[in-house]
Parts: sequence; structure tokens; C-alpha cells
Amino acid sequence: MSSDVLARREAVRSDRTARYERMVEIRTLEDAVRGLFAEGLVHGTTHTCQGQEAVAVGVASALRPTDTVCCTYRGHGHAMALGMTPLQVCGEIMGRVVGSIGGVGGSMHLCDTSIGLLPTFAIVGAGVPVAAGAALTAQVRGTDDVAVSLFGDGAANIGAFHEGINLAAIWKLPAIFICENNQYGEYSPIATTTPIANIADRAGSYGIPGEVVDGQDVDAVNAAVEAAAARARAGDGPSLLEMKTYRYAGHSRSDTAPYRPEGEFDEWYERDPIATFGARLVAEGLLAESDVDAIAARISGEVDAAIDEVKAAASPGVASMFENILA
Amino acid sequence: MSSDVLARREAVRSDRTARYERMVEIRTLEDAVRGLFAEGLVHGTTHTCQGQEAVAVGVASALRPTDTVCCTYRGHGHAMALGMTPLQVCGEIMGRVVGSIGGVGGSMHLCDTSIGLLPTFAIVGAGVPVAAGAALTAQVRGTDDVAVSLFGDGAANIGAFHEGINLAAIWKLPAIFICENNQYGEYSPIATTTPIANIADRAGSYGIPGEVVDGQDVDAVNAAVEAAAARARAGDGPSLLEMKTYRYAGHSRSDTAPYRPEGEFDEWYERDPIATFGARLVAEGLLAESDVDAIAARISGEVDAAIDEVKAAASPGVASMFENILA
Amino acid sequence: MARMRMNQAIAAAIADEMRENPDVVVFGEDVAVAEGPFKTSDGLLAEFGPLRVRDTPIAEMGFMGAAVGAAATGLRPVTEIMFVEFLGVALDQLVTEAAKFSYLSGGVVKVPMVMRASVGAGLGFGCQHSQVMESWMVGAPGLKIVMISGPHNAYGLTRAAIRDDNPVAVLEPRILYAVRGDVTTGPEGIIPLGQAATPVSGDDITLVGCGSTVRTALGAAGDAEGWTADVIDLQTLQPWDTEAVLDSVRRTGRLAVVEECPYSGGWGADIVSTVVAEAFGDLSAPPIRITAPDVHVPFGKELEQRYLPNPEYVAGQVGELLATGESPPHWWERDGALV
Amino acid sequence: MARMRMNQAIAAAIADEMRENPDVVVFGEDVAVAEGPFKTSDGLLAEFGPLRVRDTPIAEMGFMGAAVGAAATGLRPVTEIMFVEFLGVALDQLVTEAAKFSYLSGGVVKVPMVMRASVGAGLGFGCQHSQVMESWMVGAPGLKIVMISGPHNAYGLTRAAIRDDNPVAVLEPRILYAVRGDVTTGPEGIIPLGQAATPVSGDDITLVGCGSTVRTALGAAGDAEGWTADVIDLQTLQPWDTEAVLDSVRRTGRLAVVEECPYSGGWGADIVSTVVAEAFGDLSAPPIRITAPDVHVPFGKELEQRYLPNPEYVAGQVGELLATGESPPHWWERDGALV
Ligand SMILES: Cc1ncc(C[n+]2csc(CCOP(=O)(O)OP(=O)(O)O)c2C)c(N)n1
Ligand SMILES: Cc1ncc(C[n+]2csc(CCOP(=O)(O)OP(=O)(O)O)c2C)c(N)n1
Ligand SMILES: [Mg+2]
Ligand SMILES: [Mg+2]
Repeated sequence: MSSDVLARREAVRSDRTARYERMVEIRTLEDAVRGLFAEGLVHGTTHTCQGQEAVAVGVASALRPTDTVCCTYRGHGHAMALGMTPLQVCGEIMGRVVGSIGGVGGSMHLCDTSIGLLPTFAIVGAGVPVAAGAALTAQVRGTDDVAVSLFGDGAANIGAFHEGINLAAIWKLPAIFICENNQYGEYSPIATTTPIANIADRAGSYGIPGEVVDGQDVDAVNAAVEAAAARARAGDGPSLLEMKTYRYAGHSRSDTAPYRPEGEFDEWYERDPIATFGARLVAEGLLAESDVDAIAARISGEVDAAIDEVKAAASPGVASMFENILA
Repeated sequence: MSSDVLARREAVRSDRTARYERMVEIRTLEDAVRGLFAEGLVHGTTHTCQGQEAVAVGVASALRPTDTVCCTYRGHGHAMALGMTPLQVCGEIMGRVVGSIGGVGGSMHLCDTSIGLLPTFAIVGAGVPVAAGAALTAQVRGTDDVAVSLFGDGAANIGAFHEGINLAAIWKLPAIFICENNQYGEYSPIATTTPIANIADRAGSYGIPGEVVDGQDVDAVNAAVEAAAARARAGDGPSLLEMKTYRYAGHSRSDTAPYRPEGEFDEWYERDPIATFGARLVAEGLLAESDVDAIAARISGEVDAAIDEVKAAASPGVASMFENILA
Repeated sequence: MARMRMNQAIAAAIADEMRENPDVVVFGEDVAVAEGPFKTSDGLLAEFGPLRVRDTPIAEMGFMGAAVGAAATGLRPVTEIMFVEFLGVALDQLVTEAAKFSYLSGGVVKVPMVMRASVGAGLGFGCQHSQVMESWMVGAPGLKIVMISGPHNAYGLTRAAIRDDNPVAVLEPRILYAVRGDVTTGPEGIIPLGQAATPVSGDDITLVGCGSTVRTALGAAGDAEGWTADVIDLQTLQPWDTEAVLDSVRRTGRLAVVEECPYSGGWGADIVSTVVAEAFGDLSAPPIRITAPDVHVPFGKELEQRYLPNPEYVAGQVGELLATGESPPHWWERDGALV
Repeated sequence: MARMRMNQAIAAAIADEMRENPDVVVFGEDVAVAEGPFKTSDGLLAEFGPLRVRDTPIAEMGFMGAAVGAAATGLRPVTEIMFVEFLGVALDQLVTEAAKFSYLSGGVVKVPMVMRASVGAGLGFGCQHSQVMESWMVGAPGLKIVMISGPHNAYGLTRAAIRDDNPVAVLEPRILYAVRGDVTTGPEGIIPLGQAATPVSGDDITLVGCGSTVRTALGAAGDAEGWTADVIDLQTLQPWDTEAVLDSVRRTGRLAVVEECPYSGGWGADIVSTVVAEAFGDLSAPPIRITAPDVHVPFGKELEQRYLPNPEYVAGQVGELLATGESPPHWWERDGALV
């Protein structure tokens, strides 16, 4: 499994076509996941990331497997971008032993340290100071690894955001704080909870660089994260990047997003990160027109196969409840 | 007691000479308090505010008794500026029934709602969102009262600061957030914990006005708070004011401030808020030269008398431990 | 009397208090426009408007602190912590500030705020969104804690909590939100804090539940063969109704506390320790606790159901206690339990 | 063997671990340049330098989270919460993150972090700086809790905590920092977590203490006339040494738990509930708890001393239990106690 995962990671690091494919894979899996829940095949809740695939893949493409990533419950896309397979992700979502942590966590709880992914956080903001801590490890050990914290626009109003970034700034830790501004925290539009237009401007409170990035452009995301990572690796401290993006689906399983203003979705969908990037690759000659459909079809088959494998897999036994409580 | 307290409050609101006298009173009591602890007459700890008197009196002079104040453990000066008597303050510090809350709280815990002072906060940052809540009361009830949160430079790095100010900003609450930047959080100079020079700049994170104020000039403090209060009362929302000031004594009872760089104290002492303001009043003809010593002597006598009264007062009985647990 | 779901009963209770008292305000994450993630504030924004019903940023410390300040200055805020675990970022305001303000003001400042939180397992939310966490609050003098067990007391206890002059934590088992029941509305429906209810009476044992486990205990007692039980719903966990429990145990001579929490640190230990201190001589068998194991709440549906004590398990434990006069082993201590 | 104060023993333990393992780092408020508000990191900055010994901003959530992240990626951070109440702004990181990471990684991620905190009353710090608050942590699977009772186990348990691969909360009674005692330093001085100590043995009752109350229990047993006691120092509160307590109670037939916390929600209730379940038939009297009352820690010196259980009070309660076979009333329940 692990070598497969690392190969998948390497692919998005080195190959823009692979990035495109990964974005398609994420979208495909997320759509399927919502379907599974809709069918009542999974219990609990899920938070999918359709529309935000360029952020996930752009970030992963700029990081090394030895870097650490602290991600939220909206983590399927990031996990896959970092290399996790659809089988591991879907296995966890459906609570089967083939899942990322053996099926005892569910949709909000993925982890694979071979690709630097710490247990994803279901508590808003909690990953921000944890990323600072991972960056501290790099600084103390003198490696040039970085740590990345991914969080939402809503998370920028919680104390852990403030404390974590301030700590990283004062210690000049090799950390990158990435706000995925998908315009909503749960059902609340950002303007109702946040009195400024750009979260990136909060960097000023910590004397670190802050940058607004087009989160629908995987190349732009890659470039911004590369630059922030270079800065961090060089010992120049943390950065705050704000990825402007959009959540196509509702906040979670049960949300149909009735609160969205008319036309908003369509506006964002016009700049769909997958369609846009596909067109760019075609224009650049890296993909043929026909590849686009072929890729979609192939990945759809792969994801279906993974889901079938999950459905056939065992659920964890009672003993699993008592495992891994203490190290 | 209460009418006395209100008269004292009114005095600093209307009369600059009274402001001078109150600053002298605060300094005198604080010096005496450190003496009491040094003599071993009090147990526990204390945090005095010598050097910061202009902030306390400047703030109180700009507020109404119906406004709410959330203050920290370094609260003797603020309480007296708001009108609390030396007897109440010293009584509480020494744990006697004449104390502000009957002697069961100690130095960090003063309260008098007749002058708007909520129980002072011994947890760093805790008062910031509480002040937002008091401002919410004013907004919901449609009064034009304001709520003030007083906190230190060190508190500007804690989550409650961020969450409280953001909430006040998004709800446009009539609150004033006042950072008393006395250059140190406990034994740590601000530059070791805070990556920017002016806390006031953090106002930008919340889209509210931020202003650096000379905290050693009681007139400047008064003017800045008056302006912020007017803004808040008019419905234009909160402000963040940073009072640059200096703590003459150590952080608390046992601290002799060995960490202070050579000469730093002297530099600040040259701009002593009491001496400066006294000289200004003399220059303006509001005080005679001779008044200065006379005031000091009179207040010294009053404070001594208050302390004697405290020493003669009873300690709370065992029953007090069980009182006021539930409303 | 009206038939409603538990979440509707909560919304109705808040609305009735808001109608009677303009000082009652409601805020929390998505409680206004969206009417609450669990629809427990249905209709409030529409009826009472945006001054009194507000969405907050995701900032539990911020809005919990705002509740403290608002309550200390005259309002009666009702706040919502969506999942009780989120108190982990805001506990200071509830336990260290709100609960101490009366004491720290010589009794002058009251903090009549309500912190509602959804609690408990059973819905597949995973181990950071499925706990009850009452242990974070029990043992905080100055704070009252209420645990809801169904639509009826959801209405009555919520109203009482809002009327109380102290900070009150109201814990609502998430799994019961959709449960329907008959609710006495209006002033007669208000249930005083601090009083247990005894929905079923019997002779052989006292079964004490609170929150979600009342249903479990009732299920066990309902199907019991060969024994009958007093089933006590504590309703208020702090201060709990010592009299009601002691009176019953003195009569039945046996006690089983049914808790949703892990064994260690559960509230039932307090009940047991008080009962043995006060009624040792009346006990004909060791008081037992029927709890979840000392593990994280697992995700999978079957695992999660296994984690929670259910009526059959409770009935089995009680039966064994009655038969042997000894404390039966927990399920996870039995041979073969983990295979 | 060396004679030192408890705070020196803590600093020595950390220093010895830092010498052996470059992954051990220390951070917290004023722990570096000032060597700790209670001088528990004396000499660390000088010896190990600013990369490994750091002052933090006042941001418990921030640096506790940083400890989680650092521990999860290979370091062994030792952090200091100056007064345990400050965990109220940071509990999430300890209980909801650190303690669950092993589980949430399928056992792959270890979080070998130590959260040291000063606890307890007796120094006049007032009601927001004098509690023990172990109830915030007991009942959190995945977290170990240690309570120090003197210089000797301060050294031994601190070293063991730093070596443990789990998050460990180490609670240090503030009032004992200045107490001197003989300390076995070096590897032999390490005291395994999870094991109680029994500094004194006797026949009539088992006195269980933890942290500051070990001294209280020893004082009571030392001056006792007409009875002798096993005095058990739990040392580790989670998981606590059930065997040691049960073995003793089975022999003595009686149990008194001495706690510094308020009666409600105290850790002793867990001990009592387990003992009655496991050893009911061996009990010749009701197990009792000797605790502080359900109030805030008062400020005045006499009040504060009254609040805390002291050896005379413990001896009195035990004597009464032995004489009557019944649970004696708490001091505050007695006639005239409050005048
Ligand atoms: C401390 C905390 N408060 C509230 C929640 C409930 N909650 C889960 S996701 C969410 C919205 C987060 O919004 P944002 O940060 O923008 O991330 P997004 O979901 O949009 O990716 C909320 C309020 C939580 N998990 N943790
Ligand atoms: C949450 C919390 N953390 C730590 C402390 C301990 N503490 C008390 S005062 C203080 C320094 C605060 O510095 P600052 O905010 O600058 O205020 P000042 O004392 O200078 O007035 C600290 C760390 C506390 N009381 N609360
Ligand atoms: Mg969002
Ligand atoms: Mg300061």
C-alpha cells in the first residue's frame, strides 16, 4: 500500500497531467460518497470538497512526503492529493477494515504518516497550532521540512488560529497556514462572521507575509505554496495563504445549501477548477481533447472498483474498539 | 459606601485636579500594598500598577457609571479610578470583611457593579469576550452604554482576544478594547512573544479603528477613550486602543524584575505620569506648586488610615465559604 | 399537551421564555438563519428578529464569554454548543468565569445563562463528536447541569434553566432529537431543577439514569422478568436529587446506575459513593455501574451500538446482580467478549 | 540519593531526560529565561539552549497544540501550564486531540508529550488559581494522569512521564514545591506509571491519597491512636492501581479516600465505586471520602486551611468510622460548623 501511495504522491509532485487526473479522481470519489450517503449506505456525516480540488492538488504538488500536513474533516481531497487511495478513503468513510485507520474513525478521520498526513481534525482550528508544533520538530532537528495547516474561512475566527500563527511567527517556524476560503462556514456566509474581506490580511497581525491566491487555479496554488515552502525551508518563517475557492456541495451530508444566493453557484462553476485546468492542458498540448473524456471514464471505473472493494470488505470487530487507546 | 464611591467616580469624570489626586492615591496605595506583602502581612500574591496610573484614571474619566468595565487581576488602580475606596481595595487584598467582595477573593478579585466593574479576571484574556457580552446587553436594550475590556500586552496573543474582538466587530457592539501595553507579560518582554511592534495594528484584522495612545498622559488617554466611547455610543462599533505604558514594579509580589535592561526604568520614570501631569496642572495654574506636596501628604494620611481600618477589621467567618455559590 | 419531537420541544421552550421575557436572547453557530444544526431554534429568528437571535462566528470562547458578559449585565442568553466536545475550547468561560461570578461579586452579580449542548453517541459522528463529557462540568460549584431525556423534560427543564439565575449547562442527547412524545406546554410544563423523576416504580432495585440512559433503563425494566425496579431519571445532574435516590435505595436495597460515559470518571461514581456513605446498612448487594468501556467512541454502526449500554445488557447485569448478590463483570471483561 | 526541594527534583528529572534524549524539549510561559514561575526549570535554558528550552506567548491553546504536533512528529515536549485552571482555554488539545491521536492513526502516531501543571490550594491565590481540576482529565481514554506527592516521586514520575509514549498530565501540588526530601536520582529513581506506593502499612483501614493528600493521610495515620492504616499513594490517577487498593481493602475491610477536591466529581468516587463493586463482601464499614466542600476555594488564610482536609480532620473521620461503623458526616454538615 505504502509504495503505491508514495508513487501517487510523486505523480502529483512531478507531473501536471497527473494533477489533473487526481483532481478528477477527487471529484469522482466525492460525488460517489454523497451518493452512498444519500442511498443510506453509510451512517454518520460527511464533508465533501467538490469545487475545491485545485487547492488540494495544488498544495500536495508543492510539498514533500516528509512535510507534515494538518487537515480538517473536509479532508478526502487533501488525503487523495497527498497520495491516499480511493480505497483507503472510502474504506474509512464506510467504516471498513480497508479504511485509512481501519474503519474506526469515519469520514472526518483520515491519517497516513507515510505521506505526512496527521490525523485529520474534526475540531475547527485545532490543526493550526498542531502544525506549528510539527514545524517546531523540523526546526529543532534542523531538517528542512515544513508543516502545513489547512483550515477553512470559518476557522479564521477561532482562538487556535490566532495562537497557532502567532507562535509560529514569533519562533519563525517553517509552517504554511493555508485558509481554504470556500465562502461559507457551515451555513453562514463569511461576511456574516468575518468583518474583513480577505483573511490573508490577518497576516499583518503576526508580521508575516499574507497572500490571496486563486484557489480555482491549481498552477497558482502550486506556485504560491512552493514560494511559501521555499521561504519556510530557508528559515524565513511562516506565511498565510488564502485560497479563494467554492464548495459546490452543502456543508455536510444533510445540507442542500438552500442559503446560497441565486446564481452564485453558476458563477463559480463557470470557473470550475477541473474544467479550466483540463482546457489549459489541452491548449498547452499536454492533453488531447479526447483524453479528457477518457480520463474521466477510466477514473470513474477505478473509483467504482474501489467502492466495490470497500463494500466487500469486513467491518472492524469488537476488539478494534479496545485497540490503540494507549500507545 | 455606594454614594461615596459614586462621588469619587464623578470627581474623576469632571475634574482634572481630582484625576491628579486619584493617580496619587493609586500610587500611594500600591506602594503600601507592596509593603504589606513584603512585611508578610498578607498571603497570596498581588499585581500592582505603579507607573500605569494615567491609564486607569484616563479610562475611568471618560466612562459613565452605567458603562461596564472588565478588568484584570492588575486591577487596584482601575477600581480606585472608577471610584472604589482604598478601604474596599485594601480590605479585599488583606482578606477582610470590609473588602470589595467581603475578603473572600483577594488581590485579584475586586468587583463593584455600582460603578460598572464586573468581577476582575484572573484568567488572561477572559474579560475580552465578556466585555463584548456586556456591550451586547447595551445593544439589545438600546441604551447608549459602552463596555470596556482592559487587558495587557501579553493578553493580545491569547485566543479570547481574537474571538472577543472579532465578535464585537461583526456585531458592531459598543465596546472599547484597551490594551495596557506595559512592555511585559509576566517576565517576558513583549518582543519575545509578539511579532509586531503595535498591538493596535491588530485592529486591521477586524476592520475596526486601532490607535496607539500615550498611556503616560492622562489627558491623552481620556481623549482617546472619549472618542472611542462616542463612536461606540453612536452605533459605529468597537475600537482597539493601545496604551503605551510601563510597569514600575515587578509582575507580582515576588518579582523584582531582574530581567529589565539597564536604564529602561529610568527612561520611563522620566516621563512619570503623575509628575508630568502635576507639572502640567501647575503650568496651567490649576494647582499651586505647594499643592503637590500637600496632596501627597494628605493622601498618604488617608491611605494609612484606610489600612489601619482594614487591619482592625474582621476576617470573614467560615460561613462565608458557603455563601454566594449559587444565586 | 402537544405531541412533538424533542428538538421541537426545545425550540418551543425557548420561544415561550422569549415571549415572556425580552431579556432572553439566543446565539450560537447557525442557530438563527438556519434555525440550528439540529433544528432546535426553529422559528426563533422569524418571531424574535435579529437583535435577539444571532448567528455567531465559529468562536466558542468568544460567544460563551459574550454570554457571560450579557448575563452579568441583565440579559438571559441561551447559547448553543453544537457538539459538547467544542466546550474544550471554551470551558474557561463556563466553569472558571460564569460559575464563580456570584461568589466573586459577593452575591451581587448573577449569571443567568444557559449553555445548551448536544451530546452522546449513536449517530456515527466519530470519536470527537459523540461523547457526553459531563465530567468537564460536574464538580464545578456554581454551575448547574441538566440532562434531557426526552421531549417532555426537554421542554420543562429548558424553561426552568432559562429562568434560573445561575449558569446552567443543558445537555441534550443528540440521538433523541427526533424522538416524538407528549409535552405539557405552558407554565405547568416547567420542571424544577434539582428534582429527579421516577417514571416507573418497583421493588427489587433502583435504576438511575440520566439523559439518554433513562430510555435504556426504562427498556430494561419494562422487559424485566422476575424483578421490578424504581427507574429514576435524575434530570438535574448537579445538584442531583440525593433524597430521591436514597429514598428509593433504602427501600429496594440495590442500586444500578446506567451511564453512557466510559466507566472511569463517570457521574455514576458520585451516585455510588454517596449512596454507600449514606445507606450502606440498607444495601443488600453492591451498587453497580453499567457504563460504556474506557475507550473512544468508535465509528462503525455495530461498534457504536456495542459501545453503548442497551436495555438487554442492563437487564442482564441486573439479573445477574439479583441472582448472585455480586457485581457482575462488565461485558468487555467477559471471556470471548472481544472476538 | 540527594536532598532537594520538589521543584528542584522536577527540574533535575527534566534535565536528566534532556541529557539522555535530544528529542526532549521544554516550553511554556516563562519557563526559559526566568526558569519557571515556580523554578521548576532551573538551569535548563543554560544547559540546553534556546532551541530546546523556550518561553511562549500567553497562549495555552497555541503551545499545547504545538506540543501535540511536535510530539506527533518525533519530539518529546514537556510543557508547563502555570496554574491548572488555564487548561480551561486549552483542554481541547490535551483531551480531544492528543489523547485520541493513537486511536485516530490506527496506532501509528504516538504523542509522547507531558503537560505539567501546578495545582491546589493553600497559598492564597484565590478561587481561579487554587483548584486541582483532575476531573477535567479523568475519564479521557488515551491520557495518563500523574499526581506528585513529594520530591521523591516528583523526580521518578516526571522521568517516567517523559519516557512514556502517551500524553501524560503531571499535576504538581503547588504547596509542595518548597518541600525538601531525599530523592533517588538516576535511572533507579524512575517510578513506573500506573503503580501505587504504600509508604505506611497497617491493619484497620486503607487510606488512599494522591498528590497533596498523601501527606495529609500520612499525618493522620502517623498520629493515630488505636488504629493503624495502609496509606496508599496512588501516584498515577489514570490508570490507577486497582490491584493495590483492592488488595489492601480486602485485608483491612475499610476504605477512606482523601481528596483535595470538592466532594462532587472528585476522583475518590471512582475509587469507591470500583471498590464496592469488587470487594463489597470484604467491607466491614462503608467506604468514605474525605474531601473539600462543594465551594470555591476561599482566599483568607484561615478559610483556605479550613477548606482543605487536614490530618486531624482525617484522623477524626477515620476514628468515628471505626467507632460507629457508619459514615461520619462531613465537617460542614455538623451542627455549628458554619458559625
Ligand atoms: C470548535 C468547533 N466548533 C464548531 C464546529 C462545528 N463545525 C464543523 S465544520 C464547521 C464550519 C467550518 O467552516 P470553515 O472553517 O469555513 O471550513 P469548511 O467547512 O468550509 O471547509 C463548523 C462550525 C467544530 N467542528 N469545531
Ligand atoms: C490563561 C492564563 N494564562 C496564564 C496566566 C498567568 N499570568 C497571569 S498574569 C500574566 C501576564 C500577563 O501579561 P499582560 O497581559 O501583559 O498583563 P500585565 O500583567 O502586564 O498587566 C500571566 C502569564 C493566566 N492568569 N491566565
Ligand atoms: Mg468554509
Ligand atoms: Mg503587560
